[in-house]
Amino acid sequence: MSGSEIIDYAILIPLFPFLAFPVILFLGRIFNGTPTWVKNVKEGGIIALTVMGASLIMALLVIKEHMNKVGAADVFTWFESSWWESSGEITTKVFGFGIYIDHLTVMLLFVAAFLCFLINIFSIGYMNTDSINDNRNHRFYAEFVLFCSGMLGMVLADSFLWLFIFWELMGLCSYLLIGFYYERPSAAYAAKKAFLTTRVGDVFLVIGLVMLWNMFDGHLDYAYVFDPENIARVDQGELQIALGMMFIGAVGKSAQFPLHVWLPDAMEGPTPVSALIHAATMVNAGLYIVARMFPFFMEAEIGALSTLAIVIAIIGGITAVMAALIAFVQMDLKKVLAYSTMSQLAYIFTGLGSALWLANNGYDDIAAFAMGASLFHLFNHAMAKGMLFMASGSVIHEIHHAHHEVAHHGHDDHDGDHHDDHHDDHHDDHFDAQSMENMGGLASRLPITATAMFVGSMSIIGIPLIGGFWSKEGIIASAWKVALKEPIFFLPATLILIGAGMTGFYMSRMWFMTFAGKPKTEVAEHVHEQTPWIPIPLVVLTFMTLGAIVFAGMHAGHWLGDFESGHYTSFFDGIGYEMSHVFLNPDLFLLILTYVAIGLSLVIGPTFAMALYGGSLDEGQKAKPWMQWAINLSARVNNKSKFDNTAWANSSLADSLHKRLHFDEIYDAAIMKIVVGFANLSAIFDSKFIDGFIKTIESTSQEASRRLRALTTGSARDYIMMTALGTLVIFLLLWGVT
Amino acid sequence: MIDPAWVSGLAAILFIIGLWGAFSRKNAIVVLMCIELMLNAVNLQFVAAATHWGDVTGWVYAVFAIAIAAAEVAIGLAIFLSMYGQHETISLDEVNLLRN
Amino acid sequence: MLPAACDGPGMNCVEVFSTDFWQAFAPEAILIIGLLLLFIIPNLGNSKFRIPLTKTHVPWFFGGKRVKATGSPALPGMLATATLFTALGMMVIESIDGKMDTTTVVSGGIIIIKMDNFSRFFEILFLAAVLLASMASLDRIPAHTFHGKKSLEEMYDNRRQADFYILMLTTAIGMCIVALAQDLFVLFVGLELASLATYVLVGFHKETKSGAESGVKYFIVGSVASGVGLYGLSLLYLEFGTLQLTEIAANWVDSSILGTIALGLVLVGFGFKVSAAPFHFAAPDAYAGANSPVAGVLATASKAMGMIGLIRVLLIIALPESGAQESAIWLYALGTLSVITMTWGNVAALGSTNPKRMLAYSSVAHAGYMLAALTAVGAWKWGEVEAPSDYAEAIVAAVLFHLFVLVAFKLGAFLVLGLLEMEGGASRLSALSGLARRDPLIGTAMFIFMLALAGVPPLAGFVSKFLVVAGIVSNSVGELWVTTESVSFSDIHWVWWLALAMFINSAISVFYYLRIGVVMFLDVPEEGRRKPLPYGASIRMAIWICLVATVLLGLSGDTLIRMCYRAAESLNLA
Amino acid sequence: MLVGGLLIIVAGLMAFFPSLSDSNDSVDWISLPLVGFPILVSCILLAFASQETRARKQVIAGPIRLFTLCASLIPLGISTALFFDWLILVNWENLSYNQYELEKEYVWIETIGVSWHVGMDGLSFPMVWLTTFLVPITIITTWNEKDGATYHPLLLMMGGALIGVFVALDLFLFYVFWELTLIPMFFLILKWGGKDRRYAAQKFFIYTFCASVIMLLGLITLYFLQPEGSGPGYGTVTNRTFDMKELFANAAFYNEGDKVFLGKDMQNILFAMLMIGFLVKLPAVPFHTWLPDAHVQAPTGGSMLLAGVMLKMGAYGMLRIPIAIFPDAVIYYQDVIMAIGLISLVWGAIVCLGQTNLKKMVAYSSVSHMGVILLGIASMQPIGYAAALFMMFAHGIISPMLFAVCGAFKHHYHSMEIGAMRGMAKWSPYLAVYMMFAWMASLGLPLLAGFVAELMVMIAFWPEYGWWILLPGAVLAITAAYYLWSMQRTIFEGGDEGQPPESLHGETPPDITLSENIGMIILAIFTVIFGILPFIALGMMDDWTVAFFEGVFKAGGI
Repeated sequence: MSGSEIIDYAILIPLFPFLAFPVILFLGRIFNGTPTWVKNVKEGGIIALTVMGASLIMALLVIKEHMNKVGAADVFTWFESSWWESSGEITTKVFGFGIYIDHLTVMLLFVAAFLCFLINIFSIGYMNTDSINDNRNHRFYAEFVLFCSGMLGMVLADSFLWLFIFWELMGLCSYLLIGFYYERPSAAYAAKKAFLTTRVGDVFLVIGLVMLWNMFDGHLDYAYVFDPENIARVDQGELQIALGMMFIGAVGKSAQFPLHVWLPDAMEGPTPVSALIHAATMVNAGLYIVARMFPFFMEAEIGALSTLAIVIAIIGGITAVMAALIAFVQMDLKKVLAYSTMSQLAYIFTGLGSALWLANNGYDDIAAFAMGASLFHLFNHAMAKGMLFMASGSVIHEIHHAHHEVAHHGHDDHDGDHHDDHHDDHHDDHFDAQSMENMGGLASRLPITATAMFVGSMSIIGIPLIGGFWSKEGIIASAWKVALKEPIFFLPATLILIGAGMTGFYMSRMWFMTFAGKPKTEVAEHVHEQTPWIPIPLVVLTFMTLGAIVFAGMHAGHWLGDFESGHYTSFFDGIGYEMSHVFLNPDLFLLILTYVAIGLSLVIGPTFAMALYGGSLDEGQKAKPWMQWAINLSARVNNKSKFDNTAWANSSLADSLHKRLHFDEIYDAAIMKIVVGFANLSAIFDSKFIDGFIKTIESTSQEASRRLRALTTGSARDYIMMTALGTLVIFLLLWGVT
Repeated sequence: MIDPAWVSGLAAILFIIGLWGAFSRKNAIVVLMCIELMLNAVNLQFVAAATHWGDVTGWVYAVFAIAIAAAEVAIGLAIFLSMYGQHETISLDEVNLLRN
Repeated sequence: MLPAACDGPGMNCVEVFSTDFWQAFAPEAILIIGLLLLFIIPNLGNSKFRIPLTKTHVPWFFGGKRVKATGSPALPGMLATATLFTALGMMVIESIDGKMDTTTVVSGGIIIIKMDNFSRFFEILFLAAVLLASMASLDRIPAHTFHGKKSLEEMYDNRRQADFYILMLTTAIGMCIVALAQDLFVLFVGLELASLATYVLVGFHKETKSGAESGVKYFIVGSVASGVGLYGLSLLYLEFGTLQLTEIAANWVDSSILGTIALGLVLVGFGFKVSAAPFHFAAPDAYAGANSPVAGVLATASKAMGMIGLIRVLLIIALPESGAQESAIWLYALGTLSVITMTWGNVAALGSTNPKRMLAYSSVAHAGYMLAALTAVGAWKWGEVEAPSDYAEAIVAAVLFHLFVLVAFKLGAFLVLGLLEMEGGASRLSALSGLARRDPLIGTAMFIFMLALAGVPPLAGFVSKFLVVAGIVSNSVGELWVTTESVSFSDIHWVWWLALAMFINSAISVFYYLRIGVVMFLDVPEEGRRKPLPYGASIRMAIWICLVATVLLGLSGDTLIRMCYRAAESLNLA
Repeated sequence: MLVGGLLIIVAGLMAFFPSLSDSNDSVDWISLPLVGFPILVSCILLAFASQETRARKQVIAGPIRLFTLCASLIPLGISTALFFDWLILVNWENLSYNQYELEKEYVWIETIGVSWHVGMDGLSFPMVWLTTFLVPITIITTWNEKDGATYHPLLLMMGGALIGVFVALDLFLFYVFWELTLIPMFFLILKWGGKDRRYAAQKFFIYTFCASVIMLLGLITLYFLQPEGSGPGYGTVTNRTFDMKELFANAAFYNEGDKVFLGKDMQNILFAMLMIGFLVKLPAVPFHTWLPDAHVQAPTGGSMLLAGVMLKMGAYGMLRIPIAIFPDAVIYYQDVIMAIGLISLVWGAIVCLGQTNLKKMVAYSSVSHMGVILLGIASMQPIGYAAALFMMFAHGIISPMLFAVCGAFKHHYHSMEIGAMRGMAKWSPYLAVYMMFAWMASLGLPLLAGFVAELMVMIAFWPEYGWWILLPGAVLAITAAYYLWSMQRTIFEGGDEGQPPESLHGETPPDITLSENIGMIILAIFTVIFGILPFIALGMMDDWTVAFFEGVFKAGGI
């Protein structure tokens, strides 16, 4: 390649934020608290925004160039090391870093760069207006850009090794940002839990990498390992185990069963963090690595890797339903979204599992379709979930502010005397700005936020024509297609179908509890939107979500599924095909399936939610017209139905759902009781026995010394006697020889 | 003339008596006498050997040995005196401040 | 007829008291002259001799009111030191370049003494040790001029100045005779001369209980041991009809059981001198009661003297002929003795809280190391080596090196204790506490001595231990690489395990040596020892000499090693 | 007076080296500049300081420590310049086996074949640079240590002795420096240590000394089992040599097919004897118990050098001597080495999890990390050996930082208990950041120096031992667990007000001092540099391992 191609500069995309990290950190350390730093630079937010903007522009340039072209570029050689081959030769192995761009990269690069930029805008609005963050926002922005660097780097990396390296970098940032409010014990705990849980997965990922490295003669770069000849050469069974190991890493990172426990707790971090890391980007890393395995499944022996594909799909299916179930009972706005994230990622895993199974069994065309659907869902979900989290952040932010206002005014009005700060703080502690029980009826008070949340929820639920619908239908269809070929796939396929309905329920529940009905607290009545930084990204993303239909029309699904040769079509060419394919599929089975899914998600789930949580707004309050109909509908459904869920709410299932199906308890118990207990015993053993042995030598020799010296009695007669005895001994020894 | 072997035998007996006495008696003077006994055994031995070999050096050795023994007695008695001056005993068992 | 030893270049035989004899004997003669002067000079006075039966008084100059110049109480020490220094200087100049002639002194066909590299080496060692001790004693037993108040103690000290140095010189002369002797009886006479002097020196503190007691014990046990040794000699004489080393050695192969018994008895006599277990019992008591410089001489020079005896008896006499297949008969006896000795010494020293006793036990341990080295020579026919004497020489050289550097650091350690004794006692560990704080240089010096004793590089103690182990290993390995296709561990002679025992022991020993360091550097000085140390220029000088030697011989011991090899070669072991 | 005495000694030394002749004409950049200079300077400073009174010592402490710092920068400058070829063209890469750069040989003890033979190759140069780098860092970090007049010169002396170990190409010289390192460390622990310093200092000294005498016996036995020879370096009396270069050159002779000079059992026994000394120094479980005691009691500077360089002496020694001479024995003991390595790794990590003392935890983490080196060796792959080398190097940068953090913690909070306080980030943000950074580096976060070695070891481990890899894998997780757990209980939590430890008695806890800050930030920067650009050091190491494998294992017919 000639030197001036844009891809040669692609390294700048992760490099800009990487270099901004120390800059923000040190500038923040130096200028902390100065007016310019706070007002104009937004405690580093503007620097971060500039950098992310530059990265975004750079990324867009790269994307434009590589829309239909696979590209690769070497950046630098990390290090070289040598290997003693069984043939006796010593060969050099290169651990290099480079850029690799195909459709998968392009899509994720866009998602990452775009969302990083938007969420950065959001952060400035969210973080800089809250007094709790004063004088430490530079830390937030520094860690934020470092994370962005990790994410962009992971997407661009040309080898599994560097994928892993950036993956860990993201893990670190996730840890730091979850623990941003380090003084809260819950945040500290959540940060540790997140890091450790993903670390468990990472251990297996490393083992998988090591196995791959060994199988592929010291190569982990995509160009080599995806070479069909090389794939055909290696032991297929071992390959499956290696990929399985890597999949465990993905399970940890993407919070799938059974390593899912960290994600809900991770909501302790600031909301922009939840939006970016724990919804839109980092958790997608697990999906990304599984999607990257696609060529292995294509090129491996037929059926050699199907077990792994089935495992992936089943894990996805289980998680989808489990997370949705737990989401039913969550009262915390962000936690609902967190479980929703888990559930949606699980969908994508199931989709990927189907795609991989198909690819491995020779159904290349449908495989590409399933792959495309899964990745498209990844895209849609990232956009929608990022938006949802930001919207929830907006809600929380405004509730928080309103609470402050109410608290102060309230005291002034009613009591007339001034309460000390301590009392205020005390008051603060008991008010949970994230609980949906404190909300209600916000649709009119936060119109932009409510709209964004409305669109986002619809996208996640899969309301026809909006956002996630296009991809979700594809995933369900693919899973069922596989199920027809491989009976065991009925399990994940059924699970995700049920999950579709459950998604309809919990997402609607969330929206209605928050925005419909009467305000549940005094605070909720005082909410209003303040800063311009927050709505901008919401509006942008709302249009992105709605625009999914455009992407679908441009055959995004097909383009994504075929890394090598997929092409875009124009919107108007494709939309008709897509519409007819979805709604009027000639295959009867798929047609029925589509309508069942639509029915579950569009009708059954939301209806239950409306029946339980719907309601009209306060008198005189009016939401925007595109939401008002839904509120009115919900009020009507709510009034009509006399659905009583107290029995269900008191059931033991609900109880264990509240306790997140006891996973956390069991894990905690296992770690604290068994591992830490064993560690404590080991520490005692180490000091008492291993070191004790050394100490015993010492004390024994001291005792021996005491006894030996007791022989020196002090009497010269004894000395002479010992001399005489010694003489005898010498005689005996001399005698013995002669 | 007495067979030198008998003299040697006597010397051996004297030596053993001396050695035995050296560690079985408490009185420092007696122990010194026992040591003298051992040295006398040496003298006898030299004399006997000189007779056996017909060599004059043995006699010379004996004379030297007697001189050594005399010096030893002189020094020994002096040391015992100083011990008596400090400890007011000449029993070896009671002089055991230095031990272990 | 002159013995065969007189042939060859650089070898000459002289009759006793001939001119050539005096030329070769000059250093020793100086010692004797010094000794005589020590008798005479302090006693010069104005006394007159009355010729019997007359009233004529002839000036006699001996006794009476002492002449002020010669009667100075400080004079004997100076004189002795000067004598020793002169003799030492002559010997060093004579032998340092390695081109010394071997002079054999014969009388009536009997070789009496021999001045060669070996004997000169030991004489240098003895004189160096005694010289350092004398120097240290200049301050140690302070001489007082009679101005101002006179305490009884001061008077007492002054009266004893001459006695002390006379005994010191006597010891030196006795030791020199041991080094020179070519006849076992001469050797024993020298040994007795030195021993008798040291008995008195140990009991020199007769005004203290412990001084008197240590003298008694050392005397009694020493006398018994030398009695046993002498009896052994007489048996040897009975067996061989001569006590000439060369002749006994030549006839050793044909000896009967009597020879073996005699060997055992002689071993006991020398075993006491080197303080090998179980003949070492009197040593800790003696060191504890004696004053420190004397104890230092006992632990270094006296031990070296015993080692000469062992080398003469075991290596010259009782070693099988070159070419014979069996190993020496004393191999197992000495091996056992060495392991017991080193272990006993080290284990006993572990818990000892009296620094002098601790050093005494450490000295026992060092004796064990050297016995182990000698043991390895006994295995010298092992593996059919071409030139077994090379191997034996390596070991002897190592032992000599060890003995020599012991003078530097063991005597140095005793001298530091001597410095402490000047302010009252050094028989508790706490006497050393805070030494490094009170006087950093002396504390550091003591610590370096301790490290050297423990065998920590790069100090002399390490090199010596290294050489000893290297000697043992070289003997156990022999020339296996020539004789064996592939060396297996079982091919190695068992004396290799002695090296291991030695190293394990020296590892144990680190414990108590370090404890001294810890006490000096960490603990608070005890009551009554808060003031600076007494000055004592000459004892400090002696300590410095020891320190410099300890470091220098460790950093660059090549010259000394060469001297040791030359000394060992002159033994003519083959 | 003592200065005079030292001059006498130096002069005496000059006189005693009879043939202080150069083997070639070039300047000797090792003997005096890197080894002799620090030791001599520190001796003179110590001698000077020890003559002063207590009050005067306080006064001169400042100038002395400044002087010490300047003195320690000189070796750093030289070693850095040597790396960049500023002083002399040095061929660090592409050295063949048993070929050294800047090699110098002077006769020392001619009779037994001991020479002052120094030189460096890809194995030793990184360690030398590391030592020269760490000494000034340590001095800066512990700038305010009490009794600076003697403390800092001791650190300098320590550095000189450590460099001596790494540059020695003569077994005798190697052993001399090996033991010499004990003495300054003994004093550092004894005089500046914690409550149980008496016990810890003695244990440290005796434990390692015991092991090294066994090693010495092995060396001596090896010495006499080599073929006789003559020429420079060979003893005039013994006809054998302590020169490593000669020994390595002859080592092939032991393994030639037709004539196996040393029997296999003999090789194995000698190998084991040498390894014992090195394993104790490393330290490997179950010989590790001196380390926690020494570390917990040692002052910060002592711990930094102890963990940073001294432990690596063990690994360095293994690679330099027994493995190079007895390749067959490495194969014979391969599984044993692997087992010891795995046990060290796992046991160290598990015991860490059970610790409540911060410094003890870090000390055990060193045990754990040193296990990685053994795994690298047992893997019998160049990449494993390179991993061991890089682990030595990376841990040499990271662990001083760990101990600097512990030291600063102890210094400002007067406590070492992990659970004694909460919310350190509140008062001591710098310390908290450094702690987090160091902990993260130590648990093997990618892009920090520690990760590279761990990755390489895992790669080398898998083909040889397969699913045992789960154990090192588990350790990765356990390591993360104990580090994160300890962070959660110290720098996090505590509410808005924080929760200072009781040991402060209500005072406001301070942040770290400027000197600690400077020291730690330099360490942090280098941790990042070598994490992102490991090839700087690994290039040399890789070339060395290739040469080593060609020269030892392949030449040995394995």
